[in-house]
Amino acid sequence: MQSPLPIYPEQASNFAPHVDALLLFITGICLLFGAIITTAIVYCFFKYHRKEAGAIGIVTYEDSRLEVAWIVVPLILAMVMFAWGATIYVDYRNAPRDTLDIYVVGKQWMWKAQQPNGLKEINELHVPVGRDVRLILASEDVIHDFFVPAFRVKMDVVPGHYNTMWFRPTKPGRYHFFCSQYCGTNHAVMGGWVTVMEPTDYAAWLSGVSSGEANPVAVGEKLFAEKFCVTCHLSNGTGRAPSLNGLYGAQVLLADGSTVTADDAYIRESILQPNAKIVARYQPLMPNYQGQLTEEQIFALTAYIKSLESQPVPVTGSGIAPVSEKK
Amino acid sequence: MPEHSEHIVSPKVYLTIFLALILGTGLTTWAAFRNFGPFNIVIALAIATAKATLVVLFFMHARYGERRTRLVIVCAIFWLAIMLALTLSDYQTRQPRMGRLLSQAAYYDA
Amino acid sequence: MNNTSPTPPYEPPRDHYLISAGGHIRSWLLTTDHKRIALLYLISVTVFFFIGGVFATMIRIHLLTPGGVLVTPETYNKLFTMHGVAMIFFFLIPSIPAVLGNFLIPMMIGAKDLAFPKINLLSWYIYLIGGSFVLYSFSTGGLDTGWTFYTPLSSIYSNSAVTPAVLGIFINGFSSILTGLNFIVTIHTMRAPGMTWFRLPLFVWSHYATSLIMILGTPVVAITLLLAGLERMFHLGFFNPAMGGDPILFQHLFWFYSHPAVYIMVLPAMGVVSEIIPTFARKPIFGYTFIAASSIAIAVIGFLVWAHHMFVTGESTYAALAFSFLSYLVAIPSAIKVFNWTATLYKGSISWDAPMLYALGFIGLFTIGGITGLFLACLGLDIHIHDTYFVIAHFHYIMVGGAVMGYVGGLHYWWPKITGRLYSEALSTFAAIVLFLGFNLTFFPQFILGYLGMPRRYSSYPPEFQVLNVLSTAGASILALGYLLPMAYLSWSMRYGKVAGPNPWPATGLEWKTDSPPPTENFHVTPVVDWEPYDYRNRPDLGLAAGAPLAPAHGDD
Amino acid sequence: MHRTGELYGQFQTLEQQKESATLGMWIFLVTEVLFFGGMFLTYTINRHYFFTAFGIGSNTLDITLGTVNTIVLIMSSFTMAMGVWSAQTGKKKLVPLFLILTLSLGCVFLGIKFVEYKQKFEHHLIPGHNFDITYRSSHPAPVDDPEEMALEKQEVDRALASDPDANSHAQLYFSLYFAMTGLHALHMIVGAGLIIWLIKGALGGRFTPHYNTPVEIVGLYWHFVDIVWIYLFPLLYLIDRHR
Repeated sequence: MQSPLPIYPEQASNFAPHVDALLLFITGICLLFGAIITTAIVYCFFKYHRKEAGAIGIVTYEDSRLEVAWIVVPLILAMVMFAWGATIYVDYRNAPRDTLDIYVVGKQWMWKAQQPNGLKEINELHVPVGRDVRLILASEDVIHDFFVPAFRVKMDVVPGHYNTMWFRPTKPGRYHFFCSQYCGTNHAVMGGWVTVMEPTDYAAWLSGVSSGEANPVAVGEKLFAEKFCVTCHLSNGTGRAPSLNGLYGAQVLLADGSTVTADDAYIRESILQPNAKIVARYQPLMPNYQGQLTEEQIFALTAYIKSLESQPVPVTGSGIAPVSEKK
Repeated sequence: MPEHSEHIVSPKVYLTIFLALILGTGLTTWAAFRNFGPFNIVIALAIATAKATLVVLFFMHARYGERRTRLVIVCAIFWLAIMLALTLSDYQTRQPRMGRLLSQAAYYDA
Repeated sequence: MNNTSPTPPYEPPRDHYLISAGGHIRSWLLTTDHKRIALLYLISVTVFFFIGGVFATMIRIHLLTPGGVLVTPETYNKLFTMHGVAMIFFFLIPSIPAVLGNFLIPMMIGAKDLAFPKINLLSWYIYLIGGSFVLYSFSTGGLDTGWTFYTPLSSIYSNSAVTPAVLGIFINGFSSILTGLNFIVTIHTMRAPGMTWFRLPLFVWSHYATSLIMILGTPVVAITLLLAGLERMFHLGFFNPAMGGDPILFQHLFWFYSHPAVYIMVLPAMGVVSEIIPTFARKPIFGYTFIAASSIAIAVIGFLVWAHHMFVTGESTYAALAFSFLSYLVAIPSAIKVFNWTATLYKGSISWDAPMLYALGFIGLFTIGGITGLFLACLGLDIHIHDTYFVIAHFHYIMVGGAVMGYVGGLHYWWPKITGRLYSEALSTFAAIVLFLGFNLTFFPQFILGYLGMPRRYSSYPPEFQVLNVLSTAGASILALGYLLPMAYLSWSMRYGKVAGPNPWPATGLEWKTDSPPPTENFHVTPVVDWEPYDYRNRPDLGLAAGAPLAPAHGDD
Repeated sequence: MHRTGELYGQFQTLEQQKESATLGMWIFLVTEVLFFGGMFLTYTINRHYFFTAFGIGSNTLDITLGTVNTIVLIMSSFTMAMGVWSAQTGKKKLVPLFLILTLSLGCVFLGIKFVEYKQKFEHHLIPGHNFDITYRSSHPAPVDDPEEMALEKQEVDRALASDPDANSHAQLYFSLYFAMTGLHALHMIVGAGLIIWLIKGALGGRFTPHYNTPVEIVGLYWHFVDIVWIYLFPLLYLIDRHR
């Protein structure tokens, strides 16, 4: 695939060229400084080699201009490195709108990914080229880390936290992904392949393989009924709990007067810890589902709630923002 | 080495400080049973810090000691502050934790 | 190497610290003499270095092929964990401070001993107790959490002997704290008449800075590991997400110490280099005040950067920006030192003795280690190279290329003082070169491996990484030879080496103004210091060429 | 190193020796500040996350015993200061008296602490498998005021309703409670040992205006332990008391 001794991995995402350019920039500056210091040392080492046993060196006095120069110049260069690195990082930590969201769960010692249509993969991840992909990462046990060298991105997968990462694949192909946070015995084999496909191939792959697979929206809908969510969260907003139509992505007004964006973390929290954020004008009646749902069931419920977005929202008494919360 | 002149604090001062500390203890307990909203913790920590300062300055003679002793105390406070402030800076600005628990408001409004 | 010594044939002292209290084992185990305690430490850290080294060798052999040749993944995980724990907590952190610092600081400032000799001995015993706990953990089930002990892996999921290990490190922490406390008090209150702060050797300054980190950071890691240990023993939930605890908090607390701990390892080595360079260039160090101040600056700023180990944990973007910025700031004082050392060479009278080779090797390797730190502090690059072999290469350049080179160089420099004997010049020069080359061959390929994306702590790897791994292993075998050589010829010299005078190089420090080996009380009369540090021109007592060239008019540029 | 009278061989003068010992103790206290600081940080973050559960946990503590203990410890700090004063001013008979007073107050503190721990044990509030925050209010002892118990049960139920993991989070509170007060008590025990050593010396008339370093530096340590408690008391006992 590559020359026997490549210096950097393939560039297959929007971040890769930037990270590599930054690498070359910093390497260049460091080589320059390294060369200056090495030359100076080697030169002095031979030039001033002691010729007579009793000789002593010639005193050179410290010069504050010189000291200031070699404080200020490296400082300025360091600030350039900092600023350049910061721009990439800020870009990386703030995903664009309208991403293709894929849920990824790490557990000792495998990765489970779930495509938007519910297709599940183990130690494999298929993504379309040219599309902004966001991975929503959760762990079932210890800390893992999802790392794709060809994309130049990684993110820790921390139990108890949702972390997200995003990238835009730019080149079709198959690339390694690794777990790069040490996670126990089989850490080294907790990896797999990212397959970057042309969008049409991706669509074909999704529909081709996914037949027979349960659609997460469908699974979520079933759960929604099984877990009696449906008895309170009436879609017309007349139930004891707010309607969930159009909830995802909206601003929700809470009882304490603050608002919150209904994202994945919010929905998850509202299922597991319903009383953490009470929607304005509703009572805290909903039982908590902590420990009663698996991570994948929560993903399915979330997917279902997201799908409600597209349905027409019946006019209800709800106020400014689509008010919502499951009770 | 600087000439070390030992300062002897009179028992009257010790007694005054002792009474002030008892007063502080009473005050902090009293304040805990009143609702000052978010200021309960502020008041509690302010009183505790005042008490601790009295102990350091008088019982531990920092007020009469050398400059070096004061430098040591400042270092301790400074490094403690670094640890608390920089760690909390991350917590204050990071994304909320999954399943983060109740805010106080949600609890009291319920 | 004795050829520069102007003194007539030297009669070794009849009474010195090695013999005056008798050779009985009790006289060693109950000694409060800082020099003897330093030797006790020398032996014990060497044991841990050897243990850690064996693990390292096994790691490198295992990684010769993609599938691993030697052990199971489980054992491999134990190997790198135990390698890290033994090397970091029981070799690198105590090495220079507890061996060379202990031996030299009282002598360098003209004191009879440290301020608290009994506490000094106590800290060695605490080290032994902590070490025994850790060895117990190694021998009963091993330890497979990584030296960072990240929760909840260490506190809940690991099946290895975590509890004795964290207790051992907790206990050992107090050894480090007491050593640091002893040094700071000693430097404040025990200086000889005339030994002002700005006449202190830079070795003492760097140990002062190191001690600051020891007393301010170590208690935090002690309590953190204690809490993690309690969590494991009693199923508490401080850092366990299943019970509401937060694993990220553990990382904050852990790195609050463990990042500055890197400076505990490298600052003393910088002190060693700051002594060696002026001695073997025979001129005052360039920028004394800047080097002294930069040690303190490293100790202080070093405490403000820890969360750069957490850029990809989901840390807040704002905090990440602040920590990245501060990480760049801490690079500056290190750069100041490198520039000043280099400038010291200019117009010196440079000898090619082994300590000088080690010191120059240190500068080269430390510079590479330091500048690769700039890559890791860079937020955009760190999301790619974090937790890869790039990190491994970087910190080995700092810790092995820096701290260990400094330690071995310092041992060579002060060996005549410690033992009163000289070692083979040819062998020591050879060993220095072997170490330098072996080191680079071992660790340079790992930078490339890391950028190619090989994650750290992998017992097996995809085949495309094999070539570089084989190179690294080849280098490691050379490196191992490079460490065995000095162990051999230094031990040999203790008995058969040529007798060294009190000041064989000659050097300007106070420690060279007494016998080699020194008497128990260090000096027969309390010395009075009336010269500036590293001044060769006004020191007729050194016996160097009377008509030594004076600075010409253009010399003071 | 030889010792001449009270002067150890490595020092030139008693002044230098005292200066070193005092500085050494202060630096040791700095490490103690950071040591407890790590726990305070853990406390702060968890209290922020789990305020309700921490409030419930805190309210199960006996405020009377806590307040009394605070006063006892402050009193012992006062007697310790007086002990140092007696040594400095050469009141040889008062030194052991004040030291014994300090020791006794320290023991009273530890005794009360033991009573509190015992109560927690009986109420199933020791972290572990048997931890149960509801146990106390659902198993009232005959001596308990039924009204108060009913109120407490109501509080616990309310907390559980709003935070389903309140039991687990209250357990976190008690883990911190035992870790912090336990380490504090350990420091007290060490301090008591040091004071016993001082009393031995003081009875032999060892401490004079000329030489009283040990009394002074043990005093520093004792006052520091007092300061830790000054913070522990409001942080552990006084969370959310005003409902």
